[in-house]
Amino acid sequence: MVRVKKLLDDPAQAVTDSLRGFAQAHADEVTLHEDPTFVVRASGTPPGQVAVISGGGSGHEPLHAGFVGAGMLDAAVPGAVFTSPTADQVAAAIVAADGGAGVLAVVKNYTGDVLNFETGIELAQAEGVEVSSVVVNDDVAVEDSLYTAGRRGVAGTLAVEKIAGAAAARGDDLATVTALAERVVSRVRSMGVALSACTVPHVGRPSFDLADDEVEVGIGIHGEPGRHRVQASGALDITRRLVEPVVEDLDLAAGEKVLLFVNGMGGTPSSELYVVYARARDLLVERGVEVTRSLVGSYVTSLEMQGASVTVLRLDEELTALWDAPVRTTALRW
Amino acid sequence: MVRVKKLLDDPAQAVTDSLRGFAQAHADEVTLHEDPTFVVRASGTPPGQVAVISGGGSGHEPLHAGFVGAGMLDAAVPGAVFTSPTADQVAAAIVAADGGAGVLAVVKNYTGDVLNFETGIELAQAEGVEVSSVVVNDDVAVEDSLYTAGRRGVAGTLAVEKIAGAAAARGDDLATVTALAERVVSRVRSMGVALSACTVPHVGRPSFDLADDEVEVGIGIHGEPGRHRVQASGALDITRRLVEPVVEDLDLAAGEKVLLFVNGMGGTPSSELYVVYARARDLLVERGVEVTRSLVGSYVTSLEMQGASVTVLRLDEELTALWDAPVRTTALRW
Amino acid sequence: MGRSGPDDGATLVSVLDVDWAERWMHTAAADVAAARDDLTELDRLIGDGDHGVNLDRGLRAVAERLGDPAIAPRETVGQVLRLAATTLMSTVGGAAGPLYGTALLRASKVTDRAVLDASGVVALLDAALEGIVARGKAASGEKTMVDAWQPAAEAAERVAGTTDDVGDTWRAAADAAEAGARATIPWVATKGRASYLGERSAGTEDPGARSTAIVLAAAVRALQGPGA
Amino acid sequence: MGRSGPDDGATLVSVLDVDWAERWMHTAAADVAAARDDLTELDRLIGDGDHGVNLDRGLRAVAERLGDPAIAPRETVGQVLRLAATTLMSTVGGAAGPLYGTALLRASKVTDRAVLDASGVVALLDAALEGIVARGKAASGEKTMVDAWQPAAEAAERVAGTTDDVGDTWRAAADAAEAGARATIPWVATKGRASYLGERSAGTEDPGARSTAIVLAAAVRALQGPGA
Ligand SMILES: Nc1ncnc2c1ncn2[C@@H]1O[C@H](COP(=O)(O)OP(=O)(O)O)[C@@H](O)[C@H]1O
Ligand SMILES: Nc1ncnc2c1ncn2[C@@H]1O[C@H](COP(=O)(O)OP(=O)(O)O)[C@@H](O)[C@H]1O
Ligand SMILES: [Mg+2]
Ligand SMILES: [Mg+2]
Ligand SMILES: [Mg+2]
Ligand SMILES: [Mg+2]
Repeated sequence: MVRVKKLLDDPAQAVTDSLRGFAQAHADEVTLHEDPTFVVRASGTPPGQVAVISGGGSGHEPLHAGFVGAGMLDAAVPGAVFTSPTADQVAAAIVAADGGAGVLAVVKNYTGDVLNFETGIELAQAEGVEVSSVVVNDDVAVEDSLYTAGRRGVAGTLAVEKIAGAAAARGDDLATVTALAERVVSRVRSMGVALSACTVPHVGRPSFDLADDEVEVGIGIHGEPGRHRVQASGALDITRRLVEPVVEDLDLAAGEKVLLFVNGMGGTPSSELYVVYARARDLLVERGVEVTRSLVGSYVTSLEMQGASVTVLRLDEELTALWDAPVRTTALRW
Repeated sequence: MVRVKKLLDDPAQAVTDSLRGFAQAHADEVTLHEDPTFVVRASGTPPGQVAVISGGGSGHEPLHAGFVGAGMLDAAVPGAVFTSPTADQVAAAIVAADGGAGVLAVVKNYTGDVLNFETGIELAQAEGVEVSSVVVNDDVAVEDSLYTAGRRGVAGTLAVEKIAGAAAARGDDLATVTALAERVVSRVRSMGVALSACTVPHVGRPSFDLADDEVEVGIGIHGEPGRHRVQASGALDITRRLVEPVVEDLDLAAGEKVLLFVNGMGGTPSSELYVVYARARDLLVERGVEVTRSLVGSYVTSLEMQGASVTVLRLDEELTALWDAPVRTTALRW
Repeated sequence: MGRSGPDDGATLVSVLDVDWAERWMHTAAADVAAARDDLTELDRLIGDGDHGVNLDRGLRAVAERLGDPAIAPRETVGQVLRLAATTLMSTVGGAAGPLYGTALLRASKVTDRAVLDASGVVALLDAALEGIVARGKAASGEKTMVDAWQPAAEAAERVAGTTDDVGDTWRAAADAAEAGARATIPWVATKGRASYLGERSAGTEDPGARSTAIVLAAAVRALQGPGA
Repeated sequence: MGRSGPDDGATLVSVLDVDWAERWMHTAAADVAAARDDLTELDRLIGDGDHGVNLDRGLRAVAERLGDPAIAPRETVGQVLRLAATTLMSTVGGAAGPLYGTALLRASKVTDRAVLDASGVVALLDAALEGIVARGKAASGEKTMVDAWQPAAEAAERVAGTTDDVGDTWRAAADAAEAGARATIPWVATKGRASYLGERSAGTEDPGARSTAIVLAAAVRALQGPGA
C-alpha cells in the first residue's frame, strides 16, 4: 500500500475525520452521531412529518450527508469509502430520524446497499418504526435484467431525495412520499464518463488505468471501470455519448419537459460542467425536448475522479413543483 | 500544443462556451452580455443601490460569475483563462451594473487586473459613473513590499465580495461600502497548497511538475508554482503549514473571533476539505482563537488543481452580521 | 485432497470444539490480513477495490472481540460463530458484510454444540451456503462467493462418513472452495459489482470467492492447535 | 549591429512610412504566432502560462483589423499604431495588454507623420518606454519587458544621427532589445507574476522581454518591403 497524496491523515480514520469537520462546520444544520455513524438534522425531523433517509458508501460527497436539512433528507448513513454502511447503522439512523410518521429509505441499487438496508429496515421495524424503501437504479450504462444485479443507482438519487424530501416537508404521508419517490425512480436516467480514475485512500492506486487519450464511458460512481473506452474527443462528442442512451432509455418525445442535471465526478471544474450542460441542452432541444429545470455541479461524486454524468428526469407538474420547493441543506439550497 | 483531456471543445472558445451554459442553466438569476463579455444579475442592480462588481481571469469558477446575485455581486467580468479581462470589458460592466448610486470594483492584486481595472474605471468615470475600487491582497505566501508587485489576491476575495455586497444590499452608500471592503481586506489572509498542478486548455501541459511525493506550498490560484516544495505528508502537517503563516501575519490573539474558510482548488473532493477544516479549526482553537463562522468548499479555484487554501478573516460584530446577511447567488446562498 | 491421506503430517485426530472455532476465526483474521492487498487488487480490477479492506476490518474486530471473554459466552461452537456473525454484520458493510454475516449466523444456529462431528461440518456449510443464497440470490456460476461455498458444502457432504477424522471433511471442503474460486477466473459475472463490467469481468478471480477459499482454509489450519 | 555595416545585404535605404508601419504589425503578428508556444512556455515556467496566447490573440486581431481599410484612416504612422494600441487593449488582457497597448498609444501620439526620420524612431521608442513605466511602475532590472524596451530606446538614441539609414537606428534598437531580454535570464523578478516565485524566478528569460525583442525585430524585418 502506497501512501497517497491526499489531504488526509490515517486512511482508516478519513471518513470519521471528514464527518467531524463537516459536523463542526455546519453545527447549526447537522448533528453527527458516532457508534454507529450517521448524520441527522440538527433540529431533528419535525414531529408528525415523514422522515426521508438515505446512505451508502462514502466518497460521493456531498451525497448523502450534504443533503441533510429542511426539504430533503432527515438522516444520512455513511459507510466506509465506496462501502455501504452496515445494517446496524441503518437501523439506528431510521430510529433516530423517525418523527412519528414513518421513514422512507432511499437506497441505491448495489448488492451491499440493498442487503444492509434490508436488514437495517427489519431491525428498525422490529423497534416499531414504520419504514418503506425505494431502490434507485438510474444508470443506463448497465443492462437491466432479471438475471443480473440490475442497474446501479447514481446521480439520479439526488432527484429522488429532493422530491421525496419536498413531499415529506409539505406533509404527505408515508405512502404518498414513497409513491412519489417511485415515480421519480421510474422517470430518471443517467450516464457517466470518466476522464481519469480515482484513488481510494487505503488502496493507494488508481481504480483503473486510462491512457492519456482515452476516456471511460459508462462508469459508475465507485471508481469502477466503465463498459468501454473511446478516444478522448471534445465535449460535444462525449456529451452525445451520455445524452443519447439516456434519451433512448427514457423514450423521450418532442414536447416533453425535463430536468437536465449535469453532475461532476469530483475533480472536474465547474467551467467544464457548464460546457457539457450547454452541449446536452442543445442535443435535447434538437429533439424537441424542453429543458425546464437545470442543475449543474459536483453533487454525486467519485472522490477526485475527473468526469461527468448527465441525468435527465421527465417532469410533470407535481414533480416540478416539488423540485422547486425550498430546500436548505449544506450542499443544495434554494 | 497537445490536445488535453478536458470536457471542452475549441480551447479558444472554452470560456465563452462555458459562460453560455452557465447563463442558460441560471437564466432566472444571471444574464450574459457578449462583446464585450460580462455577467449581470438577471433583475439588474436595484435602483439606488450601490453596485459591487468584480472580475479577473477565468479558471477560478465559481469566482466571480457564480457570486452574481442578490447580496453579493451585481456584475462579474471574466477574462480568458488566467488572464485579466480587458479595460473595455471592465468599463462596460461598470456602466451596466450602475444602479445610480455608484459602483465598487473589487480587484485582485495582479498587475494585469490592476492595470485593466484602472483603465476600465477611468473609462466608466468618463461616462459619468461614480466608481471606487479596492485591491484584495490576502495571500501571505508572497512577501509584501513597496518594491514588489505585492501580495496576490486569492480566496479572501470571496469574503470581500460577500461583505461588500451585503453592505450594498442593506443600503449603505458607496463610501461606506468601500470602507467596509477595505476593512475586510485589512483583516483577511490566506495561504494555499497544491497536490497537483492544473493544465491551461491552450497550453496543454501541467503548469508545473511535481513528483509523486511532493506538494507545493504557497501556490496562488493561477497554476503558478509556489514558494517551496515539501514532502507530501498528512493533512495535519500540511494544514499547519497553511494556518501558521496566516495566524502570524494576522497576529491573532487568544479570544479573537474569526471566519475560517477552507477553499478547494478545484480537483479536491469536499471530504478532504472537511479534514483540513477540522485540522485548521483545532490549530486555531489551540491558540485560543474562536471560530465563529465557517465556509468549506471549492469557491476560488485553479481549474482542476488538487489542493486547498486556508483563509482566516478577523471578525467583528458588523462584519459578522454582514457575513450572515442573506445571499442568493448561483454558488453561494443562505 | 492429497492432504487427507494416511501419510498426512497431522497425526492427531481433529477435534472441532470451541477452542478450534476460536482458532478458526483468529487464523482467518490473520490470513485475510495477509491477503488483504491481493483481495483488494482483485476487487479493484473488477469491483470497487474494497473487499480486502472490508473483510480485514471485520475479522480484525472479530479477533478483538473474541479476545474479551466478557463479551459473550463461548460454550458452544455456535456461540463463537454468532459473535463473529454479528461483529461482521456491524463492521464490514458492503456486500460481503451481510453475506458473510448471514452465512455465519445461519451456521451458528446449527452448531449449538460443544463439539462438532462430520455431520456437524456438513450442516455448518450447508447452512452458511443457504444463508448466502437467501440474501444474495445468486446461483452457482454467477461468479460470486457462492462458487466457493457451494462446492465446499458439496465436498463436505461427499466426504463426511467416509473417514474417521472430521478434519478430512474440512480439508475436502477447503480444497473444493479453492478449486471453485479458481474456476471463477474465466467467467463473466452476472451478480455483484463485477457484473457491471460485463465481458470485461472475465479473466479475474472473484474476490469474494477468493476470500471464501482463504476463510475455509483457515478452518483447516486451525485444526492442529494454536501452533499449527 | 553587424547587420548595419556597409556590406549589409539591404541595399535600399529604409523608409519608415505608413506601409512600413502596417508591415511591422503584420510581421510582428506572424513572428509572435510562430513564437507563441515558446513564449507560453517561458510564462508557464515563471508565470501563469498565457503570455504567448495572449499576445498572439491580440496581434492576430490587429492584423485582421488592419486588413479592413474601412476601420480607421491610415494616413500617418501614428494612426496605424493607434489602431494597433486600441485593439491590443481590448483583446489581450492580462498585464501585457495594457502595457503593450499603452506603449503603442503613447508612441502613436509622437508619430503623427506620414514618414519617420531617425529622431522619429527615438521619439517612438521613448514614448513607448515611458508609457510602460507609467503603467507598470517597474524600473530596469526588475525582470520585465522594461528590460528590453529601455536598452532599445537608449540604443536608438545613441545611433540616431550617426548614420543616413533610419533602418540602422531600428537595427540598433532591436539588437539592444534582444540583448536586454537575454540579460534577464539570471535575474530574480521583483515585478509581475514571476516575482511571486522569488529566487525560483532566476534562470528563465522574462516572457514579456522576449516578446518585446520579437516585436522590435519585426520592425526591422518589415523594413525591406513585404517580401523581406
Ligand atoms: N448477490 C451476491 N451473492 C453472493 N455473493 C455476492 C453477491 N454480490 C456480491 N457478492 C460477493 O461479494 C464480493 C464483493 O464484496 P465487497 O467488495 O466487500 O462488497 P461490495 O461489492 O459492496 O464492494 C464479490 O466478490 C462476490 O463474491
Ligand atoms: N509592472 C510591470 N511592468 C512592466 N512589465 C510588466 C510588469 N508586470 C508584468 N510585466 C510584463 O508582462 C509579462 C507577462 O505578461 P502576460 O503573461 O501576458 O500577463 P500576466 O502576467 O497578467 O499573465 C511579463 O513577462 C513582464 O514582461
Ligand atoms: Mg464496496
Ligand atoms: Mg495571465
Ligand atoms: Mg468491493
Ligand atoms: Mg502570464
